[in-house]
Amino acid sequence: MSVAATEEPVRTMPPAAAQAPKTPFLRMDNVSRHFGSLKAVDGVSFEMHAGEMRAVIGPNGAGKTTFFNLISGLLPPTSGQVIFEGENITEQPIVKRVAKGIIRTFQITEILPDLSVFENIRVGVETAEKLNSKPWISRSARAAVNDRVAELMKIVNLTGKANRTVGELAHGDQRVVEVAVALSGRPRLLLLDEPTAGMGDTETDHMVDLIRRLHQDQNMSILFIEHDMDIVFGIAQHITVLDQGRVLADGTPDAISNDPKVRAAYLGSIE
Amino acid sequence: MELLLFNAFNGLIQGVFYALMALGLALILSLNSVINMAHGGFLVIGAYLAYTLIPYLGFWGALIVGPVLAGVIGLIVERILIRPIYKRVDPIYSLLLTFGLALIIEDMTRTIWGPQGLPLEVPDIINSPVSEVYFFITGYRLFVMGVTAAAAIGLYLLLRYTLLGIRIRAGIRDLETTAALGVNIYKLRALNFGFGCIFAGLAGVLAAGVLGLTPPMGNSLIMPSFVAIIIGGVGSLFGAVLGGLIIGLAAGVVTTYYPAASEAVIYLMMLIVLVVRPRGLFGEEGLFE
Amino acid sequence: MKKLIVPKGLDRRTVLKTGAALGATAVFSPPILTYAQGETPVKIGMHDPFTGTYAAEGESERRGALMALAEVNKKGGINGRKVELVTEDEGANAGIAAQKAHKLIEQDKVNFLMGAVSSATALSVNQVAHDKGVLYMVTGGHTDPVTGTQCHWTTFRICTTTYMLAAGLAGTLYKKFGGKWYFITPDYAFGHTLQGSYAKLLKGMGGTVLGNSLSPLGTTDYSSYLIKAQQSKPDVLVLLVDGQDLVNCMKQAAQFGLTKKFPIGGGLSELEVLRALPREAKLGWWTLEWYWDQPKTPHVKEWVAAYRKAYTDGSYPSARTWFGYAGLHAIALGANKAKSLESVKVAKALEGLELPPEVKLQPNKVYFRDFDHQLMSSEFPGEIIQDGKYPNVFKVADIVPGDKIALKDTGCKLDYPA
Amino acid sequence: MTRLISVGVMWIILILLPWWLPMIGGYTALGSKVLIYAIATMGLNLVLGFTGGLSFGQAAYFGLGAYGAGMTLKYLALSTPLAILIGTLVGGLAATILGPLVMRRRGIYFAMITIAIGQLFYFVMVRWNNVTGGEDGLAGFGRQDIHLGPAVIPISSSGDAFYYLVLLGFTVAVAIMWVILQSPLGHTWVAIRENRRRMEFLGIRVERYVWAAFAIAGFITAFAGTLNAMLFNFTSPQDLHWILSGNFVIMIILGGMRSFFGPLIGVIIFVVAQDYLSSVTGNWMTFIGMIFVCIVLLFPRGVLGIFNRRAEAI
Repeated sequence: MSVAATEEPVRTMPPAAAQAPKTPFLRMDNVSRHFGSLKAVDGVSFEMHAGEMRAVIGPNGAGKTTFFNLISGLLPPTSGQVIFEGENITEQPIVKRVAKGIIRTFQITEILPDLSVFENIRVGVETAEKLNSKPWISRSARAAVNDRVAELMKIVNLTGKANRTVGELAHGDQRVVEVAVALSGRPRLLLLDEPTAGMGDTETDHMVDLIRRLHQDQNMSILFIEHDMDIVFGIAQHITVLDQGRVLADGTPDAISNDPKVRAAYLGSIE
Repeated sequence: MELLLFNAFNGLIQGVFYALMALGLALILSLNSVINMAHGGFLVIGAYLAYTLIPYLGFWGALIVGPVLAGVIGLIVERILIRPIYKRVDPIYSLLLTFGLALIIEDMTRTIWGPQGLPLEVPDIINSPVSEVYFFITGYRLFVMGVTAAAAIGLYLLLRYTLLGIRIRAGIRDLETTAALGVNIYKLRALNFGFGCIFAGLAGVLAAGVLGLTPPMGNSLIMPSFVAIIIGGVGSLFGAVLGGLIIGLAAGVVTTYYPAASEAVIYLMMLIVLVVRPRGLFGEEGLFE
Repeated sequence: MKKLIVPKGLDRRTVLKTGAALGATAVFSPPILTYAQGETPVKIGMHDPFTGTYAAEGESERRGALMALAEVNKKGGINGRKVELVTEDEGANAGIAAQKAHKLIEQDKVNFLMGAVSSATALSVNQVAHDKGVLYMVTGGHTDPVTGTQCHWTTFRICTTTYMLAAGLAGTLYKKFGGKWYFITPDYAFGHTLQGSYAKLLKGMGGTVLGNSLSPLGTTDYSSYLIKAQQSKPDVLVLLVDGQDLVNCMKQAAQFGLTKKFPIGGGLSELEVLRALPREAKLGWWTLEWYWDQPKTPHVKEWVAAYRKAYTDGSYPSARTWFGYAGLHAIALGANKAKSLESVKVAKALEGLELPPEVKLQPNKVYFRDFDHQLMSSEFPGEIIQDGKYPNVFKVADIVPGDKIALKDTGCKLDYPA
Repeated sequence: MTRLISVGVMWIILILLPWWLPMIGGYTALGSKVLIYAIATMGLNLVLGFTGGLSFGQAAYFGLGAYGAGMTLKYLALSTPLAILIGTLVGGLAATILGPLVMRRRGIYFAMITIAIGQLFYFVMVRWNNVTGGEDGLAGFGRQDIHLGPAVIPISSSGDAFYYLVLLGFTVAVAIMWVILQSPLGHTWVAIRENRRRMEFLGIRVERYVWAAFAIAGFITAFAGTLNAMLFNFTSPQDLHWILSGNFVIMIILGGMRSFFGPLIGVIIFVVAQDYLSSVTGNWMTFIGMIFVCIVLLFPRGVLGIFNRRAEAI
């Protein structure tokens, strides 16, 4: 979009980039999204590497969810570019981004409430296997799908609840189902929008453990929005701080916790 | 050219009828989330009650009392049958309910007043052509336009300047918030349903002056009224009125050149409008989707 | 309204009660048990619209049939057996009518069928009756193909054809007002045939068609057609629309003041329609197919009195009432003549059969033609009396015998089984 | 297993229908009509109940199928299979071609655009007088016996034989719909109904699947239409009118739009109640209306909806 984007001083270039000279996995160049006079995201530049576990934090209204929407394609940016693995995906629809492996969950759980856990995940698996348009399915293909669903249910620890109607599950389990459905698409970049929102302690621990395992066992790139600082500083390798639509700071947990701007504008406000 | 003007004007008058029906229908659809298939039934109730009352009250009295009684019956029906289904998420069940209601009303009308058509006598003073040249502008047609305009303006003033009206508009926009602000939305929806039925009853009395009375007389008006709402856009009362006038006008103009298509044209228009503007001319995102 | 075994007095409520009780029995037990005593009655199944737009016309036909039923049973029924009438509501829906015809034949095991107000239901039941080989007496349903291109050996028709309707009035109008006519025609088969017939007759007499507006069925606003008509300055404006459409059209013509400018004539009108017309729309020249006020015709007065005694709602018998009456009588006459209930034999007996004076209720000879099964009944062209109060709403100008105006070449080839 | 048994029982009841129905005072043509409407409504329910698109113009494809079959028999060839084939193709292809207009709309706009299309077809059939018979309907054709080698199935003369043809059609249509609903395509439809946004975020082009559902429903309803035309050897524009479309929707809601056999139950209630009540009382409309009102108030999800919610979702 805007050619001037690259002329903006790139002060948010993460220190990790200097150490590892591979092509950035996800890059955003001076991306803005305005709603009328409201600048929800305002000139954000951002880079993330493959295999990274990164948290996005910021006070309410900082533009975190809009930021996610720009990556996942729910909203087109007002200006700027989104680049995934060297390809400009700014104008691409959701469908194409999903095909590339950019898969997200939502702040408000998006599940299929009248269906069972099994059925929720099965739709995800069938989509990942590109079976959706098949009006019939062979026995072996059906078995393969069911195996994959079972595997996913095992990963997220929901095997015992396979036949429960999702709408009747506890909130924490519903969110886990959503993650499992996201996983069925074999994400290369998993976007989790407040994965532990509204959860109790046990549920939170379960979810945090799940996220950590996904990162460690499958080396998945994960970008998540989170309010709970214990979780953020517990599992994130990198943290991006947004405030009023702009990137306030960006760096390792240590660097962020010692950043005076962050302390003043954000951490201070909750302490 | 002269013929076209005549037809266009006549189409507009016909559109006034659609607009009047559509207005009541749209009120109920927007605030009560009810697809009121029984709206034609309330039209019939209003018309037959007026017919019955004319010997006692005269045409003018019946013109007022008939629709008001239709509104009262609407209130009762709302309390007993419609209110229990508000908590259902899917408005499709209201379709089944009001469809059943429409059958009951038509059958009761036939049982009480008989299946034969009945004439509604219009006073001579408003029942003759205004001039020799523009013979198609009869006093009654002007009268229908005038009453409709007055009713529409009255509704506009009510919605704009009274507390009740402001609450109705707020409820159409966001019912939950309106309820959270302490408005009794049950009462609000009941009154609104009553208003909608008054408009149906009024349309019935006015239509009876042109068409005569039969028990199924409302059936032929209901679908064009829905078309008017959709062309105008769900949630916009102004849109419903405009939609009614537009399809009336379109039917009138098409009649000049190709009479056989004068009925089909309103559906064609709706198709085109929906292809170009998915939510009609003034529809808002998210309502009934 | 099933199992209308009506002993005497035709009070609708008693009929309703009996109907409900018997209907329930019929469903839960084999039908034969219902008539355990005496010989099995002869059953006539009648389909007609008792709900919807044509409910008034359907009700009139039923009343006529019930009157005939009482008379037939009083005189010993059919071949010495009691006659029952089973009526079914089809709401003028052709699909439902066909379904109900099946029901009457398969479930109620009726011997004969009768009924129809709308042409579409007449055509659909015409098909069913032929498939099942059951004699079918069409009461209303004027469209030509019923006794024309789609005629069957099973089908007879009481009401006149669209062509006869036109021919009945055309001469009178031409002589009185002149030969420049403008037409408003309902846009469906009935209207097209009727208008075609009129145009042919008019040209034959030396007149001209100034224009013809086709109006869709169920049109509520006729103003555009009336404007066109007014611009052509005709000698006569001919309205061929029917039923509620006609009421709408006439009221609007009157409101526009057209009725003061030139005479308005039409095709078919019905007493049910005339009753609903407001004063200003009560005028013009029309054809009825029967009228209650025939002072010189024997039996009519007595029959009207009998009707008024049976139905105390203030109504008078209409052409529809006569259709139902003549239809049921015709079936009984045919079956008694054939001394059989077999449809083929009854059909053969009906061919050429003349209705006796107490049934035909009109001066001219009334009989079924043998080659197309069309009843040759009269047309009653005349003028609406503007200030007449119901039932004095029509002045019959002429009673035109049917066989003088009916087409000989109808395209009918009767298809009796070999 | 329970399901298998109940379906088996249902099928045996249907096979034996020509024997038991007359005994309780019914008639075979009513059975044929119920099954034909059941095919149509179950087809429509693929869109309405399973994909969540409020199709309110389905009678158009029913009627196109009927006219296609009737006109084939009348003008083209005296062959029942050909009539069924052509009618099904005409209605199904019409739905397929018009699907893209419909698939982008949702909710009441989806309903109204399908009505608009349906009414346009209706007016075509009314106006195209000399071929379709206009308002009077299409008559003058008859279903033909089916020749299978030396064997002849006498459907032209026997109502029972025709009933078995309809039952065969019903079985095939039900089997096809069942297989589709068990397939990934069916799963995708249900998922779209449940949460359209979620499916978009799984990378599904939702509109295409709505289109597919609309097209398949079109073929199935058109197939039902061809059988309907041959049931009474007659069809009329009333078979395309929005009122019939509305009745189809009503039947589905009555029986339960979330259950596979719900529409069948709805058709039985609607058609049989109307057939029976209109014979025993002149005020049948009031009774039917009260049945509808009571079902809405007492069965929040249609008659079959009272069974557990898991069964509803298949």
